[in-house]
Amino acid sequence: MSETPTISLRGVGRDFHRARTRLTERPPVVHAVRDVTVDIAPGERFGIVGESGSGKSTLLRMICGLDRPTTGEILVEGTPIHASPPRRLGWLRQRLQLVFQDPMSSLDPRMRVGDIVAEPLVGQRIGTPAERRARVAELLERVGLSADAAKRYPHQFSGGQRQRISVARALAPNPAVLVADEPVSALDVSVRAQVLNLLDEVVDGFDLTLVFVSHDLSVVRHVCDRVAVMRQGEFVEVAPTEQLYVDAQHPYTRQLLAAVPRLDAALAGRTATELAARTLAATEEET
Amino acid sequence: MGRRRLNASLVIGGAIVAVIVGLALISYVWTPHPPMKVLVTEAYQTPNGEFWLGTDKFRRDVFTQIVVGSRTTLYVGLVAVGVAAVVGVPVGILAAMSPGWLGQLVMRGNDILLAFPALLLAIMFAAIYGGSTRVAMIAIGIATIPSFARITRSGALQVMGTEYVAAARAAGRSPLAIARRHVLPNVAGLIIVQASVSFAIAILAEAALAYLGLGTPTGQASWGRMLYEAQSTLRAAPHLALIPGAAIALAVLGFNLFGDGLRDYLDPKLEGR
Amino acid sequence: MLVHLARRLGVLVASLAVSSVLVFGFMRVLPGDPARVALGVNASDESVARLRTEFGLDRPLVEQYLSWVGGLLRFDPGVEFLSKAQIGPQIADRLLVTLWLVGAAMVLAVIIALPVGTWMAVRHRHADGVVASGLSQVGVAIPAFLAGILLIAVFAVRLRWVPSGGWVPPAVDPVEFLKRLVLPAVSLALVQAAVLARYVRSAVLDVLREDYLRTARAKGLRPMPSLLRHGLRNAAIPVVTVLGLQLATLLIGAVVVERVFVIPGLGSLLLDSVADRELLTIQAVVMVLVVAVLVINFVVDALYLLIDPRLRSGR
Amino acid sequence: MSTAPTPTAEQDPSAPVLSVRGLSVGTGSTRLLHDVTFRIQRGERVGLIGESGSGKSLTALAVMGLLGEGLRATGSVTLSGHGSNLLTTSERRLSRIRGHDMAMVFQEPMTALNPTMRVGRQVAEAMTLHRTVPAARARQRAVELLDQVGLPDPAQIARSYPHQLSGGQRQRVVTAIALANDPLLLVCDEPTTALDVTVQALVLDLLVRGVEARDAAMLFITHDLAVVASTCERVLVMYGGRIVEAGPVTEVFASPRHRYTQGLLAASDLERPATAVDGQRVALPTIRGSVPSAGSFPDGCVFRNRCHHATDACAVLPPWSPRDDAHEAEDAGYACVHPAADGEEVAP
Amino acid sequence: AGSSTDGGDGGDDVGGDDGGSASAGGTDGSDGGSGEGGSGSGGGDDRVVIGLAAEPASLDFTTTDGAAIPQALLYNVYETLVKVDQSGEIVPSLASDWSVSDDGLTYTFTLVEGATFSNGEEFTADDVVFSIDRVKSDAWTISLKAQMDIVDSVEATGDHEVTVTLSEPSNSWLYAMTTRVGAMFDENGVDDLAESTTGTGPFVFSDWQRGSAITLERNPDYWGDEPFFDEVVFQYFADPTALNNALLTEQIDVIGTVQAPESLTEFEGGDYQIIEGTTNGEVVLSMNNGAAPFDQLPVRQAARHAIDHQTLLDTCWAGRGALIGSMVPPTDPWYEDRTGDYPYDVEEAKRLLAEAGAEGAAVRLRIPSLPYAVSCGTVVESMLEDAGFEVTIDQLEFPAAWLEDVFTNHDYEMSIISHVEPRDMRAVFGNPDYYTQYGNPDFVALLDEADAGTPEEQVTAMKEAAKFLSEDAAADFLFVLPNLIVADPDITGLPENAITESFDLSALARG
Ligand SMILES: Nc1ncnc2c1ncn2[C@@H]1O[C@H](COP(=O)(O)OP(=O)(O)OP(=O)(O)O)[C@@H](O)[C@H]1O
Ligand SMILES: Nc1ncnc2c1ncn2[C@@H]1O[C@H](COP(=O)(O)OP(=O)(O)OP(=O)(O)O)[C@@H](O)[C@H]1O
Ligand SMILES: [Mg+2]
Ligand SMILES: [Mg+2]
Ligand code: NI
Repeated sequence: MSETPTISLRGVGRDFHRARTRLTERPPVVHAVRDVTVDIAPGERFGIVGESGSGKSTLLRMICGLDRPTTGEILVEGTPIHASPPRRLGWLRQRLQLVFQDPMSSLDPRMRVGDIVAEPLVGQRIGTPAERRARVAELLERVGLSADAAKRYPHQFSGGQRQRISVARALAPNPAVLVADEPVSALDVSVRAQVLNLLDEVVDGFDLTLVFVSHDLSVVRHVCDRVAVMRQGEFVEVAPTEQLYVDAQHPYTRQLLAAVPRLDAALAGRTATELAARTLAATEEET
Repeated sequence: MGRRRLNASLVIGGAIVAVIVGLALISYVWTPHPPMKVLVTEAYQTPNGEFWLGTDKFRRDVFTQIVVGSRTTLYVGLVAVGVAAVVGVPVGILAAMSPGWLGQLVMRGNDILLAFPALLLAIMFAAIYGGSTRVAMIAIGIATIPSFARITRSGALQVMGTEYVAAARAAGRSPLAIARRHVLPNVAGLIIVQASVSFAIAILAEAALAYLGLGTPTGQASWGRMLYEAQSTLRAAPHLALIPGAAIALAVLGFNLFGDGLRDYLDPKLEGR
Repeated sequence: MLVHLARRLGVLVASLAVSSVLVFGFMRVLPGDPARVALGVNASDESVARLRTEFGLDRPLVEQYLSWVGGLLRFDPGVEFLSKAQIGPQIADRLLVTLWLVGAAMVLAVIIALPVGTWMAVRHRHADGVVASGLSQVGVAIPAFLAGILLIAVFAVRLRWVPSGGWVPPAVDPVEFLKRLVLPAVSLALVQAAVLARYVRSAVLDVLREDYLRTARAKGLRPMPSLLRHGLRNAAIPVVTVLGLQLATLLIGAVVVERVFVIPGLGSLLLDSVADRELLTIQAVVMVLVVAVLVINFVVDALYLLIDPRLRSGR
Repeated sequence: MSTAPTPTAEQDPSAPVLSVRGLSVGTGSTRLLHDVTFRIQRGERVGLIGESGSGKSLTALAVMGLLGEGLRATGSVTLSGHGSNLLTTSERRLSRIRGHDMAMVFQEPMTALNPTMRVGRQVAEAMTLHRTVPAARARQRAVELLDQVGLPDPAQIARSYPHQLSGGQRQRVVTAIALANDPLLLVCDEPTTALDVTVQALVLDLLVRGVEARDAAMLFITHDLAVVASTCERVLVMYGGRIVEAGPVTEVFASPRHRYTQGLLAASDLERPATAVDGQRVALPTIRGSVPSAGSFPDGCVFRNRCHHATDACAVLPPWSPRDDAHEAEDAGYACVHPAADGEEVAP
Repeated sequence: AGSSTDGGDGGDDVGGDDGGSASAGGTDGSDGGSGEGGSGSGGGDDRVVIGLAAEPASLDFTTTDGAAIPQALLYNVYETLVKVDQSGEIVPSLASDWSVSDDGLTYTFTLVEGATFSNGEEFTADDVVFSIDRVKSDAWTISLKAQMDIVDSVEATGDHEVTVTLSEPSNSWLYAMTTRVGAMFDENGVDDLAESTTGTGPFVFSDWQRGSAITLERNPDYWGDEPFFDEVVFQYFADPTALNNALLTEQIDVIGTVQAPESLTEFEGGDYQIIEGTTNGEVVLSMNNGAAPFDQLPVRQAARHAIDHQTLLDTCWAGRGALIGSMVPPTDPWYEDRTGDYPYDVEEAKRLLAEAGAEGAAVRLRIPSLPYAVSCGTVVESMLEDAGFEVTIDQLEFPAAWLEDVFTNHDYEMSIISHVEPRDMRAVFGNPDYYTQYGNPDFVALLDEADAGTPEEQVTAMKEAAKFLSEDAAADFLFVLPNLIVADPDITGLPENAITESFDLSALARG
């Protein structure tokens, strides 16, 4: 690809220092992310899967400039962001926006929906108040809510609707990149389908680059073109989605795939015991 | 959040607080007798038609004193809580929003201040500036700062951990804007509850100081002072002690109930408790 | 665990140092030259100057501070201006009295508050629980000295069961000691018990909503035993915090009750010293109180470690 | 396995282990469960699925007699061997049954264990309480149990506090507690929702083998259809506080009758290709709207305000229809007036 | 500070904690405590417990101001050559007799024989010389020592005879010898006055529980009449109610000083004896003569007319005490009732104010935090306001804050304080630097005349001076504090009038 990658990670690592637990020992270090290198092309739907604590959220926070890597470089649209102080990242806030996991806690319960959606605009001083109002109304309609939702508070909406509000907020500054951290993990299946459809639609409609994090392999499979499998802070495998699901290279990936209960397989007679046996087998293969 | 139900504590506490505030306000335009005027009639009258709660040794109307004294009570509470909140809340938010040594330092300082209870500070202040209502309430206020700072900090830490704050940062809001738009509104409930409870504590502290002779000086209506003055005639005229005593207890009860009720009202977790 | 304690110990020492500077600095802004107050207004300037020299009040502040702290570390806070009496033994006497009083009150309060608070939590939906809770609110609202005055009026003056006040050291006459301890301890304890019971109630209520209590029930424990076996230790954490705070504030807060019952405690010594401008005594008493509070906080922290295994493995 | 058979637990092998009839649960003002009826046979594993807020946990808690204060249950719950209705049984008797004849595994492994008590004691307590094992041996038996649930170095684990264990390990401990007294009935409320997939696979296996070994009945709650399919033989679909469909897993999931079940299956099917032949992305089928909050479900068919097929007929409570003649109506049936036909696809 | 050298104006002659007067307490006292079990009912006759207000800070009254120490120790532990009896007469004590030369300059004292100090040493003329010289030395630091300045020389003219020569005639010197400056010490007994005592009195110091009680024991070798009680305990109560309760619950036998007269109702009805005597404590509504508005005579006169003294006394001190009208208590030989000088007349007060152009004059009534001042302050404020003053009450902590602001810095317009020093007309008003800022030369001349004259001349001149003071409205004289004692009915010999610094135990008995 000759194009500049939208996001480019070069040997990115992030360490956390835990509190000292023994007087005599040095405080333990957690390598939440280590040596992650990847390029994400414009328009790509890039997925990251991994189990709890594998460092997915930490990586995302660094990509969004909410945290700084201990080592390595992060470039967004060719511009390094890993060393910039927050106040110099205004442009990034406009180019890149976030959708979070928890539809309860990602919206300030004490703000009106209109103000929530307008927040990125206010934060970056985009438009006049009237223009912002118009944009908010437009966005709300776009994500399938009525414009008068702007006057209400988040608790007056259901989980799925709240996730729509989150998406509307993310779209407000007209970003090029949408970063989603487990956006459907907390939702019921019926609503999950609605939100996944919406994401699909806006990524297409707005020509976005999508970085999508989940621990659910089937969701990632449904959404993404390319997937990175993360374990203990590392990318163990990066591959186009279908290839990964059909022909996983890394044993850990195979282990993950083996462990996912699948409806069709279950109906075909695969019991929990078999599922466990396959998982164990994949684990043993790895070690 | 769901629907919120008024609870008994809130209603009863609110009613008591409203009555006290009402009395204080009315006392500015009307009192049954001239406020604090001595020698209006005979001393030590028991409650009667003209002097609803009797008279004291200075031949003052007790009811008038109670009414006017409610101002002192509210005044003490307001200033003490005001001082505590104005300092404690920003300190708490600052401590929560600065993760490094600054936050630690602020909280350690706070802990040290915690080692000076209200009464100790008040005695120390009274030693310097003499006993007066103002000194008492400022001392109480300063001693209350740590509890505000702590509660604000713990609330703010929770808010800072939420995804909407991360979203606001990703949206490019400055720390100040985040503190104002997100943190403060979301810890306001906690602070109001704390204020109500601190109010009650301030009233008690003022009464204790008045009892020690370090509180409100003579010539100003104050329940604590009335109680202090009534002591020497406890057996001859017990109502003179019981009435302000009951007023103090009622006010404290009111603010405590109000704070408790408010906490339940604002906390969805406690729904239906 | 050791790390935690070591860190807390460090904080304690630093806090003590800072507080000592605060207390020292604070006392230097007291109006009224202590030497002149001690000698009377019309004392000659020379004799005032002599006393100032004697007590080192004319030396640089830093030097005064250092010698003061040095004295404190040797448990020798100096002598009084007026009487030239040693301050240390006086404080020790008074502190002992206050400790007896506060200790008895706290023990009484805990004995009352634990069962009552638990009861209020368990029965919080029933009439008796609500009534008890309401009563505890009223208890919280009654100033301790008012309780004391009323108790004296009834039990000392009317019924003549116990003396109205005063203090007899336990070593001198244990019976008289107890007789004189009862009323003040009760009047402090009632209010503290009410406060504590409310915290116990809310801590137990919190615990009652915990999943592990449901697990315990699912194992076949009945509600009360499950609460006792699994709940109380967990509820103890917030309760211990409050106990520590109560103890800390009571050391000085007891002064009101000391006044009502004519008990020569630490708070009374502070009030007297303030009136007499006994600078060194004030400083020493305040410092003792502050040290007590800081040490109590430290002990409370150490208790957390005992109670909550999660804290033992670092944070 | 030291089974201590309670004399009352002698039973007719054909009688269901658990039988729930007309169970309703409500607060003072709102009804949260309506007329829930189902039964579980010995050795049978039954799944209970439904979206959040449909009443799954309430059902489980009502069965266990652990409903929170302020909730009242009516109807009847009987456990084989304990003739009387558990809903009216005294707390004292109930507590002897709980943990002994029926046990429960909860969802949150993080909070389900007492943080201030060593794990071994918590396991041992389950046995000493019911005196199924002498107190002296309980500790050793606890270690054995921890070994059985596949924990490495069980003696070491027994000495740990919960916070020193990972989520999966804790869930195993909770399972060990539940299985300690070889219960007749194991109720699992989303036991693996909080776990990673690999751990989930192992814990599911553990549970299934645990109940199989004891020939116990299991009520398994989840909202993950694939998990039900892997662990259970029969499934109950719940929505709005009612059981809307029941039947063998293979049949219900292959050809759901109730429109809700159908929608659920379709919406969760992420395996279907995301892109159509022309490269256009294909939208997932969805159920419109979202689950109403308790008390705001419509009268009649609870699903009718989200159902594409709803008609006026749905305003009346649909009767329970048997699925086919192969099963008893109670074990396989549905409550819908316009059921889906075999193999019918949902329109997106 | 405005220190002066003429006799008797110490910081201690104002204020509350005078022995025997009912003025102490409030915030300045220490907490009391009952050191030992009560003696009232079953304790036997050998012990009496007396409840008092202010606890001494030390046992050394030569360096420590305040009345609490002499209250307990003077006449009881330390004796003087002459003392004042209950009627105000100077009577023999350690001096069995004395004579004054015609020029009034030489006093010759004949000492009693057989008196010994508690350390066993005999009391001789050398001890008198030592004691008087010591007052004049640096060993004494309190300001009262200035009363001894007038002594030119003191000589032992025999084992039991002492001759004192004054530099000028003074009637007040002999009187001063009845106070603490006349206390007799032993040369070997002054090393640790703060903690121990060596006196010749009927009692010896036995024990001091700080914060609580001082115990005196009978002196077995006392030279005079043996006291009735083996042991006397002074118990200290900062809180007046606690003091009352202690008597009601039989923990003490005597309330030596009733702090709140309105509480006397509790003891009425025959179960207790209530003794109302008098004191030297003139409660003075002092005005700052050196600053506006009270530097103008009409304004001062207006203030005097504005006060309804009887109502005031009834309201704030339960009607106990006596109205005086000038700076002389009824027990002084030159007492005259001057209450008629400025009768209560609000209209006249208003007229006078208007005359001075001072209507609505702003007055800060800066009172010390002492019971009588706080109590009267409220009423005075109200009465002055009725007459057209603009009064703000300002309560100052006593002693420190009040001494600093009012007494030392003269930063006040009005105050209320009881001057408890005996014969203190000169002390309070004879010095323009004193806080009253008065010191009118004509008035001082009258005092000088009195001091130097014969006793008869003294009485006449003092009456003149009191009249002058009253008419010039140097201050308003509210009332003289009563000495209120409540005791078990069988206690006799209580010192009815508190006109000395001592709570004299010599006649105390149970009968
Ligand atoms: N602020 C922090 N301080 C210390 N450790 C941290 C911090 N944030 C994350 N970690 C650690 O870094 C590791 C990765 O955490 P991260 O939240 O990125 O995982 P994740 O993959 O997002 O997990 P999940 O699926 O549970 O959200 C974890 O071990 C976590 O404990
Ligand atoms: N104590 C209670 N008081 C009032 N309503 C309650 C109570 N407990 C549960 N509910 C309501 O009952 C309904 C069913 O709750 P339940 O917990 O059984 O749902 P669930 O199917 O287990 O959902 P989830 O998948 O989220 O666990 C919910 O709407 C819930 O709000
Ligand atoms: Mg994450
Ligand atoms: Mg549930
Ligand atoms: Ni339908």
